[in-house]
Amino acid sequence: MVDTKVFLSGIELSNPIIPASGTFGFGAEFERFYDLNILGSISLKGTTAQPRFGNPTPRIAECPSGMLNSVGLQNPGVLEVCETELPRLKEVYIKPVVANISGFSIEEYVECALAMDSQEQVGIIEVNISCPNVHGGGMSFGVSPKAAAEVTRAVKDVCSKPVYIKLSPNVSNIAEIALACEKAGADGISLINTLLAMRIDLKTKKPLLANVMGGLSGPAIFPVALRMVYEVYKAVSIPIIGMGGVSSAEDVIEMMLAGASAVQVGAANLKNPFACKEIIETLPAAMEKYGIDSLSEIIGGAH
Amino acid sequence: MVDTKVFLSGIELSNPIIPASGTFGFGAEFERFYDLNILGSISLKGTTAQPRFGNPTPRIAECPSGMLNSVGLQNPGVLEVCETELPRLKEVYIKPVVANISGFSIEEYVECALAMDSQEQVGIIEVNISCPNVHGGGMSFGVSPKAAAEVTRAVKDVCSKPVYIKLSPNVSNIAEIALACEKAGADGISLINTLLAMRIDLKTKKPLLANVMGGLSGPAIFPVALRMVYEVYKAVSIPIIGMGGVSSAEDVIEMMLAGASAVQVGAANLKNPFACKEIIETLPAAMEKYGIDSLSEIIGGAH
Amino acid sequence: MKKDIFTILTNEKLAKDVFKMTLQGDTSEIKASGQFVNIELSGLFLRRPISVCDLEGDVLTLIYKTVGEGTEQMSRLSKGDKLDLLTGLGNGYDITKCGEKLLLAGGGVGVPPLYLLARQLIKTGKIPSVILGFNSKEDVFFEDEFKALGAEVFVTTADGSYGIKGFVTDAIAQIKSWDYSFACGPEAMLKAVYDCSEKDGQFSFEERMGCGFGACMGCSCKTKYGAKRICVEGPVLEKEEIIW
Amino acid sequence: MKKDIFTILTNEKLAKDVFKMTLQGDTSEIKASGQFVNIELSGLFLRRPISVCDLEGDVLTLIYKTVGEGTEQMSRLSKGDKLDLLTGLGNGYDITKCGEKLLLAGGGVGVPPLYLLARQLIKTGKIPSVILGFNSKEDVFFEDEFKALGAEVFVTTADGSYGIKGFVTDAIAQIKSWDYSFACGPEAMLKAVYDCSEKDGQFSFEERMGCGFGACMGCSCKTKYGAKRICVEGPVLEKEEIIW
Ligand SMILES: Cc1cc2nc3c(=O)[nH]c(=O)nc-3n(C[C@H](O)[C@H](O)[C@H](O)COP(=O)(O)OP(=O)(O)OC[C@H]3O[C@@H](n4cnc5c(N)ncnc54)[C@H](O)[C@@H]3O)c2cc1C
Ligand SMILES: Cc1cc2nc3c(=O)[nH]c(=O)nc-3n(C[C@H](O)[C@H](O)[C@H](O)COP(=O)(O)OP(=O)(O)OC[C@H]3O[C@@H](n4cnc5c(N)ncnc54)[C@H](O)[C@@H]3O)c2cc1C
Ligand SMILES: Cc1cc2nc3c(=O)[nH]c(=O)nc-3n(C[C@H](O)[C@H](O)[C@H](O)COP(=O)(O)O)c2cc1C
Ligand SMILES: Cc1cc2nc3c(=O)[nH]c(=O)nc-3n(C[C@H](O)[C@H](O)[C@H](O)COP(=O)(O)O)c2cc1C
Ligand code: FES
Ligand code: FES
Repeated sequence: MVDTKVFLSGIELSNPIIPASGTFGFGAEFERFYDLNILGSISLKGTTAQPRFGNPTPRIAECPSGMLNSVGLQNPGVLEVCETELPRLKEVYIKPVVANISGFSIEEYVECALAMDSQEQVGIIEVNISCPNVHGGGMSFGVSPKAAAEVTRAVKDVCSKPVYIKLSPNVSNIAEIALACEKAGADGISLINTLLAMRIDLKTKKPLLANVMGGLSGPAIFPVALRMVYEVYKAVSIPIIGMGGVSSAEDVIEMMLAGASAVQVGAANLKNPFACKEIIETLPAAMEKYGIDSLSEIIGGAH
Repeated sequence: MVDTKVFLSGIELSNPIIPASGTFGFGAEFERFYDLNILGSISLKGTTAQPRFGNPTPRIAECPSGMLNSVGLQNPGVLEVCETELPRLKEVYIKPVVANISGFSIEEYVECALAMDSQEQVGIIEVNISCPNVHGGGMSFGVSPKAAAEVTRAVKDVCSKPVYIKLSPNVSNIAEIALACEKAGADGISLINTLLAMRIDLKTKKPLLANVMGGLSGPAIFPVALRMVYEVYKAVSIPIIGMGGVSSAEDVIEMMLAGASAVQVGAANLKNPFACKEIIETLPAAMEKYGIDSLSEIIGGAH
Repeated sequence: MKKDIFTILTNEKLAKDVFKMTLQGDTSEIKASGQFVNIELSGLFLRRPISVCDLEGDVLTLIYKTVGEGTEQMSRLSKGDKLDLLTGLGNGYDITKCGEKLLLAGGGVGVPPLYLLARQLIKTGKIPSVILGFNSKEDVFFEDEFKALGAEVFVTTADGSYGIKGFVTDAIAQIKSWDYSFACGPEAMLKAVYDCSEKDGQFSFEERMGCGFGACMGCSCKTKYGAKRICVEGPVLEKEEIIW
Repeated sequence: MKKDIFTILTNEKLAKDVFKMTLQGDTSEIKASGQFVNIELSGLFLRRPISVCDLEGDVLTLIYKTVGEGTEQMSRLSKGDKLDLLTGLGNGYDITKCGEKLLLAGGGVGVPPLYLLARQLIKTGKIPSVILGFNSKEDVFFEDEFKALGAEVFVTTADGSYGIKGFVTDAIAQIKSWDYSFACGPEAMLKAVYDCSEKDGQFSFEERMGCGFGACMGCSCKTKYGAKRICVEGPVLEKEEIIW
C-alpha cells in the first residue's frame, strides 16, 4: 500500500488533491457527483468583503489545451459565505477547507481574512493577490514584492490559522515575491494563478471576452507552473501548493517533484466533473509505476 | 483578389509570414522542401559574435500543445554566417531577410549587429534580448526597461538598417519595456520569445532538459502572445512582428488584429516543415471568409 | 448530471450547415425539454453545449449548426463513433406553469429544443402554435416534423424565400390567440418576442460556458432575483425575471 | 525528406511491449537502412522518430516499443488507420564503406534498423554476424527473421533467461573474426561495443528531437569534426568521429 498522505502547516491531508479556487464553487453543490470526503481538501471560490457579480459576459473562451476566464471574482460576499455556504458544505464535507480571499485594498483583505479565520471549518486562508481579472485591484499586489509583503503582514496579523499567499505568474521574478511573502510571515505559498491572455473573435474582429483580457489555465500552462513551483521551492522553506494545468496523477507527481506539498486541480474539473476523483483513484497505481512508496517523500525530489 | 502585402519599416513583404528565428536554420537548407521565395521574409537562427554549441542535450521536451527547447543559441558565429550561410541563402532566396542576433554583453550585440548591417541581404536586424536559455546573459537585458534601452541605443548607433528588438514574455510589464525600446530608437518590436518553463522526467525524477529549464513555444502560448502584442500595440507606434504559437492562417489574422504588422511562425515549422507554405496558401481563403480585402488594413483592428 | 459515453446511431444533414445526430446512451438524467448536454470533442478543451431536441428511451436527438471547430468535428462523425456527454444539464422548460393557448417561437438552432417541448405539450392535450424563424429557404428544417406532431406551424424567413417574409414576430401578429410563450433563439429574437406582448412566458438563453454544470461562474447573467447561472438556474428564465 | 499519409496494413505484438507495424505510402525518399521516419500522432505536439526496419516497394516496416504516450497510441491503431509520416530522415548506414567480415550489434529497439541493413548486405554477398541483445527472454524478437536472411545470429539476455547470458559484448567475444561493425542501441551498449575493440564501424545514436529534419538544432552532438545534428548528419556516426 502506497502512502498518499501529505501535510500543509501541520494539517494532514489524506491525499494532495484539492479542487482549485473558482472551479468548484463553494463545494457543497458537487456532492451529487461523488462523495467529497475523498478530496484532500477544497479551495473555495474567491471571496471578497462585498458581494460581486464579476465581469460582463462572455467571460469564457477556448484555447489550445486550455481556456480563458474573466469571471472576475463573482461571489456573494464573505458574510453570506460564512452564513450560508460554509454551513451547507459542512453537512457534506468533514475536513478542513482552504478559504480563498481577494480584495481591492489591504482593509478588504483584512476584513475577509478576519471573517474566515473565525470559521471552524476553515483550515487555511489562501490570499489571492494574483487575480488578473479585477481592474485596478488584486493583481497589483501580486507583481510587487513590497505590496505582496504588506498584504501578507496585514492578514497574518489578524489570523490565527495558516496563511498561504497565492501568487501571480505574470511577473519577472516569482521567487523574489515568494521570498518577500515568506519574510512577511506567510505560512505557505500557492501558485500559479492564471496567465494573463486574450483571444480575438475573427467574426466580430473584437476581443472575445467582454473584459478584453482573461486568465489562461489548463494543460497549456503546466510547464510554466512547474517551473515556477521549482523556482519558488528553491527560494523558500515554507510549503507550496502547486497548480496550473494539473489533469492526471502523473501531473500531480511531477508537480510534487518540482516542490509542491499539495496540488490544486482547476480547469480539469470544468472539462470533467470527476477529474479530482479520477486523479485520486489512479494516484496509487501511478505511484507504484514510478516506484514511489510515500508521496510526502518526493516533495522537491527533482532538485 | 485579396491583398496580403504588408510593410515593415518601408520594406514590402508580399505576405506577413516569416519563419521564426531558430526554427528554420539559416534557410537555404529548406529550399529542397519548397520554393522559399513564397515567404514574406525569413528570420535567421540567432547569431552570436562567437560560435556556440549551445546547451547540453536533451534540449527538447514535449508539452501539451507545445514544446520546450533549451538549444541555447547554437550557431557558427557571425563571421561564418556572413561568409557561408548568407551567400548560400542568397542563391535560393531573393528577398531581404531578418538577421536575429544575441549577445552576452552590449559589446557583443554591437559586434554582431555591425557585421550583419553590412550584409546586403539583411533587411532588418532583430535583436534578441529575450533568450531564456543563456545563463547569465541575454535574458537579463529583456527584463529591465533600462537594460533593454541600452542595448537598443548601442545597436542603433552602429546600424543603418531598421533595428527590431525581440522581447521576453517573462516580465511583469511588457508594454513598459517595449516603450523603453521605442524611446531608445528601436524601429520595431518582435514578440514574444518563449515562456520560461520546465518538465520533469517521472522515470528519473529529474528535470527532462539537461539545462533544467527551457522555453515553451507552440499553440499553448498563443493567447499569451496575443495579449502581449495587444498591450504593446497600445503602448508604441512602431511596427510589431507578432509570434507565439501561430499555426494557421486564422492565427495570423488574429495576431494582426491584435496589432502585428507581420507574423513569425516558429514551432509549427518543426511539426510540419510545410507549415509556412500551407499558411500562405490558405491565407487568401481565410481572408475572404472573414471579409478582409487587405491585410495591412486590419493591423490593430481589435482595438 | 450524468457523464456517459454515447454511441452515434445517425448523423445526417438537415439543411445548410445544420445536422441531426441521434445517439444512444444513459439518458436517465434528462428530465425536461430545454435541458442540454455538454459534449467532449477531440483536441478541444471545452465541451460544446447542445440542446436536447428529442428523447425516446435511451436515444437522444441533437440538432446542431456547424459554426466552428467543434460543430464541424461533430459533422464528420458517423455511426458507431463514441462521444463523451454530460447530460441532464440546465433547468429546462417547466410545462406545469403554462396556460392553455401556447406559442412556441424558435429561431435558427433555437428551434430544436422546442420539438421535445411540443411533443410533451401535445401529449398533455395542449396543441401549440409553433413559429420557426430562419434566414432563408435553405436554412429551414423540422417544419414537417412539427406538423407531424399535430402542431400549427408557421415558418418565417428573413429574406422571404420561404413561408412568411420577416422575423418570428411577424408571424406572431398572425396568431389569433395565445396566452403564454416558450422561446428559444438568438438574443435579438428573444428580445423581439419579449417586447411584442405583455403575456407571460419562458425564454431560453445562450452563454459561453466553462463547465455547463455550475462550477465556474462563467455563464452568469443578472436577473431580477440576482445572478443566475445559465447552465444551472437557466438556460430557461421566466419572462418576468429577465433583465436585458 | 517527404511528407505523406501512410495507411496501416498490420500492427501486431512481437514481444513484451514491442510491436511491429507495416504501412503503405510514398517511400521514395528512403535511401538507406538506418534512416528513420518521424510520425505525427493525435494530440501530441512533437512527432515520434522510429527507424526504418524494412522496406519493400511502398511497404514500410517499423518496430517500436511502447514507452510513453506516443508509442502507446501507435499500439492501439489498426489496419486502415492513417498516419502522417516524414520519411527519408537521417543519413543511414553507408554500406560502401565497410569491409567483408561484418558484425551487426543491436540492443533492444536498436535491433530493427539492422534488419534492412542485414538484408542489403546479404544481397551484396556479405553474410554478417548479428548479435541481438535483450534484457530477458520475453523481450526477444526477430531472431528467426535474421536467421531466415541467412545471417549468423547470437541472442544475449542480461538475465540469462534466453541465449547467451550477458550483454552484446559478451557475444562479441565469441565471434572469431570480424573487421567492421554496425551498431544501434542504448548509449551504454554503443559505448561497450566501441570500447571492446579497435576495429572501425558505424554507430547509430538517439536524441530527443524537435523536428527530425535539421531545422531546430535540438538534437546536436559534438563530434571530432564539430557539431552534428543527429537527425541530418546522424543518426549514424563513424566510429572515429565519436566523442563520448
Ligand atoms: C444551453 C445552450 C444550448 C445550445 N443548443 C444548441 C443547439 O441545440 N444547436 C446548436 O447548433 N447550437 C446550440 N448552442 C450553441 C452551441 O453551443 C455552439 O454553436 C457551439 O458550442 C459552437 O462550437 P464550435 O466549436 O463549433 O464553435 P467555436 O466558435 O469554435 O467555439 C469556440 C467556443 O465558443 C463557444 N461558443 C461558440 N458559439 C457559442 C454559442 N452560440 N453559445 C455558447 N457557446 C458558444 C463554444 O462552446 C466554444 O467554447 C447552444 C448553446 C447553449 C449555451
Ligand atoms: C533516430 C531514432 C530512431 C529511433 N528508432 C526507434 C525504433 O525503431 N523503435 C523504437 O521503439 N524506438 C525508436 N526510437 C525511440 C523512439 O523515438 C521513442 O521511444 C519514442 O519517441 C517515445 O515516444 P513516446 O511518446 O512513447 O514516449 P514519451 O516519453 O512520452 O515521449 C516524450 C518525448 O520524448 C521523446 N523521446 C522519448 N524517448 C526517446 C528516445 N529514446 N529517443 C528520442 N526521443 C525520445 C519523444 O519523441 C517525445 O518527444 C528512435 C529514436 C530516434 C531518435
Ligand atoms: C473559472 C475560473 C475561476 C477562477 N477563480 C479563482 C478565484 O476566485 N480565486 C483564485 O485564487 N483563483 C481562481 N482561479 C484560478 C485557479 O484557482 C488556478 O489558480 C488556475 O486556474 C490554474 O490552475 P488550472 O490550470 O488547473 O486551472 C480561477 C480559475 C478558473 C478557470
Ligand atoms: C528550437 C527553437 C529555437 C529558437 N531559437 C531562437 C533564436 O535563436 N533566437 C530567437 O530570437 N528566438 C528563438 N526561438 C524563439 C522563436 O523564434 C519564437 O519567438 C518562439 O518560439 C515563439 O514562437 P512559436 O510559438 O511560433 O514557436 C527559438 C524557438 C525554438 C522552438
Ligand atoms: S458554465 Fe460553469 S457555471 Fe455555468
Ligand atoms: S531534431 Fe531538429 S535539428 Fe535535429
